[in-house]
Amino acid sequence: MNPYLAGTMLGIVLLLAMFLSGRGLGASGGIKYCVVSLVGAVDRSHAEKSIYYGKYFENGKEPLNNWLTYEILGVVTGGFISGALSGRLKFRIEKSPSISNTRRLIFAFLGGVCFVYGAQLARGCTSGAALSGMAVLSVAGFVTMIAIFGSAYGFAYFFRKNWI
Amino acid sequence: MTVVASNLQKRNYPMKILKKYIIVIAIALPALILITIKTFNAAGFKYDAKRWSIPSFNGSNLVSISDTGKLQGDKLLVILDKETEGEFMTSAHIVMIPPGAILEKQHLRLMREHKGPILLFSADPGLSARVWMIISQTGITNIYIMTSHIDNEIFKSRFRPDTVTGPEFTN
Amino acid sequence: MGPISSLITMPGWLEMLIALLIGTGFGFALEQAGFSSSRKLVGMFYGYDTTVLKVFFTAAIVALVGSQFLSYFGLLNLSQVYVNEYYAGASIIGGIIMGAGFIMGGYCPGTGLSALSIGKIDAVVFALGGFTGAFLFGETYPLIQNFANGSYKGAEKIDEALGISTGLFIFLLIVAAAGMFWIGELAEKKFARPDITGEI
Amino acid sequence: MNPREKLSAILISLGLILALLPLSSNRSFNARPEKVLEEILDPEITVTADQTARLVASGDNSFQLIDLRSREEFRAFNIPGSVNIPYNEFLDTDPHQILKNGKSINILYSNGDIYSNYAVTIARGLRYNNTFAMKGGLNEWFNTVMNSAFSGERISARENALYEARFRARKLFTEINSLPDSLKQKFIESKRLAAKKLDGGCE
Repeated sequence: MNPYLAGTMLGIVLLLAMFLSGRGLGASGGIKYCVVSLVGAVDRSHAEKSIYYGKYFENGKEPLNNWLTYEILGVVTGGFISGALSGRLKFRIEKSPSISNTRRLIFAFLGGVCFVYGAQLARGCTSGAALSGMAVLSVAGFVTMIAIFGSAYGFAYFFRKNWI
Repeated sequence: MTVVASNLQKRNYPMKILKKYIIVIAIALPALILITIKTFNAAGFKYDAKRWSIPSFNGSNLVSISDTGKLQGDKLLVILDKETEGEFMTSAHIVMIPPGAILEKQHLRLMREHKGPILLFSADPGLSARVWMIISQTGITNIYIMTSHIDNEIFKSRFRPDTVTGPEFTN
Repeated sequence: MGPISSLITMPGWLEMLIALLIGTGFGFALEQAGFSSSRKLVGMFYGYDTTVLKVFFTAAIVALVGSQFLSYFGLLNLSQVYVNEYYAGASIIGGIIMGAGFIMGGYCPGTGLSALSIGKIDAVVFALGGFTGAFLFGETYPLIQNFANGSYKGAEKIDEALGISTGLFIFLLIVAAAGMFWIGELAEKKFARPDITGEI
Repeated sequence: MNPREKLSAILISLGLILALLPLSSNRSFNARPEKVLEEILDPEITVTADQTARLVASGDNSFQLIDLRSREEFRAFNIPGSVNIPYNEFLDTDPHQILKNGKSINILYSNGDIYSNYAVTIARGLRYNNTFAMKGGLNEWFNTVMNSAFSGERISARENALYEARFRARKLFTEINSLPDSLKQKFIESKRLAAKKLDGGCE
């Protein structure tokens, strides 16, 4: 699909989220709620004692029962539908031909760790903080957006072998 | 033959431009029209309720009858209830508008086109306040409430705490 | 009017159904934009593909312009729409860490999820990394708590912070975005890598 | 035109329209003007001090009293059960949070008639139709409820009910407002509207 058309579609989805639920989109938040409930399931007393996890279990709250977790469930569904319609469903590892699969997967893992860690710190990732934040003109949105893209450009040189 | 063809092309030129920009026009023009209607609709409420109610925050829109002379400009006195008619002998231009008719086109036009302060008067200060707010929200400015109860919002009694009431009496 | 959630108290299941449907639209749009390909995403940083820039700014501006129009017509009450809170230090450092994660992993959380849905194994690993990252954050939170909650500026809006009118700021943002789209397309021609971008 | 030029042209033209508008996130009246006018001219837009006293005395909590005076005035005394929102902040903190509280009616009062009637018009313009103004404000409340005394010789059943409601409302008013400041503060705080935090972002 033409990127401008896809962008318009994404913008309309974001507008719908604002109109229906009074909030923006998010992705890292959903991941966090999954982790929180996982920690709660494994070691409930640790979760309740922790100053970080504790607030998600206050008053018998159920962290999985959250707008964001249902939303990321939808993201996976929507991606699957789109991939099926465009004939892109296929198990594969996407990488530059000059690097090994292991190297690609190690970097993907590290990237995931960094991205979600940073997103927790900045209270949102590219969708939750930067995209949704810009759509409501929040300073946080613009600052996070500039920091993400600026830093990615800065690091791009060191990881060029992974991609091109 | 060739002359006719080039003429035809020339005549179609505006259509071509239109076709080229049709999507832009199809989106921007309706938006522009809607905005224009919304902005210039005389009887409708204007955007941003706060902006139009600012004069009411500090009482700068209240004048007592004796102070009306201090207002600069040609005054228009709008009397809202009948029974007070003829009570004033001011130099102002006086009109009687029953409150139910205040949003009628000719009355809104009269107030909108009047240069100088508009004074609302009613024997009931609450009614004046409500009518002031509704007129202000249609975007008419320089409108005042003329009242003989300028001290209306001042507390006139005294509250005497009950000295025998202590924590032990309540729970 | 609007947001609908502030008008009526929705039953929980309806709210979650809306979340699911919005998420579906989100995932669909991301995948259609080609964001399920990490090499396409990072192309942004090597100049051979600027889809990220185009989609990202188009989406933000469409939602921004749409919400402002709805608000002008009294259909959406913007004071009931969440505005992200600004913690200056955490936003900047968090953003820098995210940028590093982006160039290493090739995805961001949203695009990673849409990529794993079409069977990208690297995206599955990226998501596993994401779970680990969230867990690490939870465990290290006591150490960085002060920093994470420091320099709190509240739900600040950028037009107010800059002291210019909302409409003017939006206009300038749009002009800047149009300029970036143009530059982006020039860069795509200059750094073209048809072997990568042609894949999807 | 290629897609980029099309999109840029659409967005720039919409941006130009927006640049000319005085945008703010404040709310605008969204009810029809004729309807608001009809409502504010209906005598039932106001409730009397006696009606309010009866509600207060009944201990019923299906209504919400909203005090539009300044914070200092509110601290000095207020009708039991009220929450304070100074009139000039009424539109700052979105009235939505104050008026949409699940109560069947909201009663606005100030010292007199002016502020409460501005605010009730704003509420009706924003379509909060369960909002009313207390006629005469606290001045009237003091005249009828606090300072009234029965001066006739025989009392009818109706008058008896009226005076009983007044008496009970007065007793409650005096008791609560006579508490030491520290206790009153606690009482007020427990009554304060907890500003609902908006849910959103990736938190």
